[in-house]
Amino acid sequence: MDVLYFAWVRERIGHPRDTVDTQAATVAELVAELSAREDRYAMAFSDLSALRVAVDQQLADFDAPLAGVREVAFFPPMTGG
Amino acid sequence: MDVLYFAWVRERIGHPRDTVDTQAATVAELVAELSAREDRYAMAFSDLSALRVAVDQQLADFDAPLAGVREVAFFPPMTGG
Amino acid sequence: MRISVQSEPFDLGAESTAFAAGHRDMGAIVTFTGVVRDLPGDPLEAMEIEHYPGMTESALHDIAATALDRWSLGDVLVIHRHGRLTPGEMIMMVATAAPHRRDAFEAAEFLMDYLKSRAPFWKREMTAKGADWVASKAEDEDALDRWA
Amino acid sequence: MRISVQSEPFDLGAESTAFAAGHRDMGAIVTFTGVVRDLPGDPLEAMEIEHYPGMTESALHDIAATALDRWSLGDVLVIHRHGRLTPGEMIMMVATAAPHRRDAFEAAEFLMDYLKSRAPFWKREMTAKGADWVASKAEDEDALDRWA
Repeated sequence: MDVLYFAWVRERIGHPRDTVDTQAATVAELVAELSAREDRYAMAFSDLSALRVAVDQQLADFDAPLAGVREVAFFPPMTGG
Repeated sequence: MDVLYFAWVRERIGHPRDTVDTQAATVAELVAELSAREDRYAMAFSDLSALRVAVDQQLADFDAPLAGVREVAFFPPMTGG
Repeated sequence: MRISVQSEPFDLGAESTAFAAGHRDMGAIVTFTGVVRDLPGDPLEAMEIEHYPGMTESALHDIAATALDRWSLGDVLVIHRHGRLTPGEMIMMVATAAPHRRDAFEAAEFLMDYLKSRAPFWKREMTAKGADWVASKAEDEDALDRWA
Repeated sequence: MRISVQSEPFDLGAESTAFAAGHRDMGAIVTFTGVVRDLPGDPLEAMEIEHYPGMTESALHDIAATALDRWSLGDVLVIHRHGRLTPGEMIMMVATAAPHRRDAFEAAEFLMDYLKSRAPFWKREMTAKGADWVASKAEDEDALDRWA
């Protein structure tokens, strides 16, 4: 599964993408797995209320299931326009 | 005093402008005076709810005073835009 | 503020570009353009717009000044044509520039609502059958309630 | 519907003209343009816009499709830039064409409100002191309540 990071999430983690092999059933479980990797991941994910997630390029909740999912992205609230 | 007519008011009266010498104290009195002139005026002014009036180029009510006024205009509700 | 009452066509692209270029300190630019609808099968041959020279300019000026007073705006542009227009031609445009989008949108809607019912223009539709004055719409009068 | 996500500048005048010319059967055309404000004394040197290629296009497409579904519209245009922009440059524009002005205005406001908070763009402001991600505004999130 591809995991993508944007904006300051990308900066805190230090790279734009990970390819992970995971048994995580939900986004929240994936977050827990990633946070356990290294401090910079734990820091990036320390406040989930400041984060948004997209599952296969659709905005989703942190309890969204990951079965069959190819791409998950984490980023701050969007500021387009 | 110049009295101007626009759109179908102009068409009913048959010309765009009259110059009148009037003692009318209000727009309503002027309307009564004009209506007494000829049938086409009476017809043009038969339904005041379908008319709008401007006094010296400002929208006004039919009870607006005419003291010192140089120009009165009668026309249907506006349809710009 | 620029107000133009004219019989000639205007160039929406050039007007939009010039208006935006003059307001690089504003984050939001809104334009509204009114078009004589060119509908297949429509008997409309032309639209004629009569106006009240002198009062038209001052009414548009007053409407624009009210918008500038009421919203946080950098500028307002109003162009309105009169005379004979054929289907597909642009009748008028307004543009607003503001620091924030809500002001730009609201002011443009306000300008349109007032211009529809308070500026001295009268439209007449020309068809093969003759000429008909366009009746004012209750919904246009009602639209003003929003700004009361 | 046309959606363009691009790093190159766009020409507001040419886009407005082309959009209007393609919709002569619509009475009302609204455009909104967002500009990097060029303020005297502002330390802003540039704005960098990051986006999520792939998702950006589909999110804008979904937002435009929702507008087309919800209002009586003839067409929608959305152009949004990414990359480095300097003060005074245009960031994005939307355009709507509708038979009636209220639909054109409301749909344009809806597009802007959704685009602000639901399309995957992130702005970063560059000054002599460094780079700062622009924080999302509660008022932008609140603006979506209007369309709930």
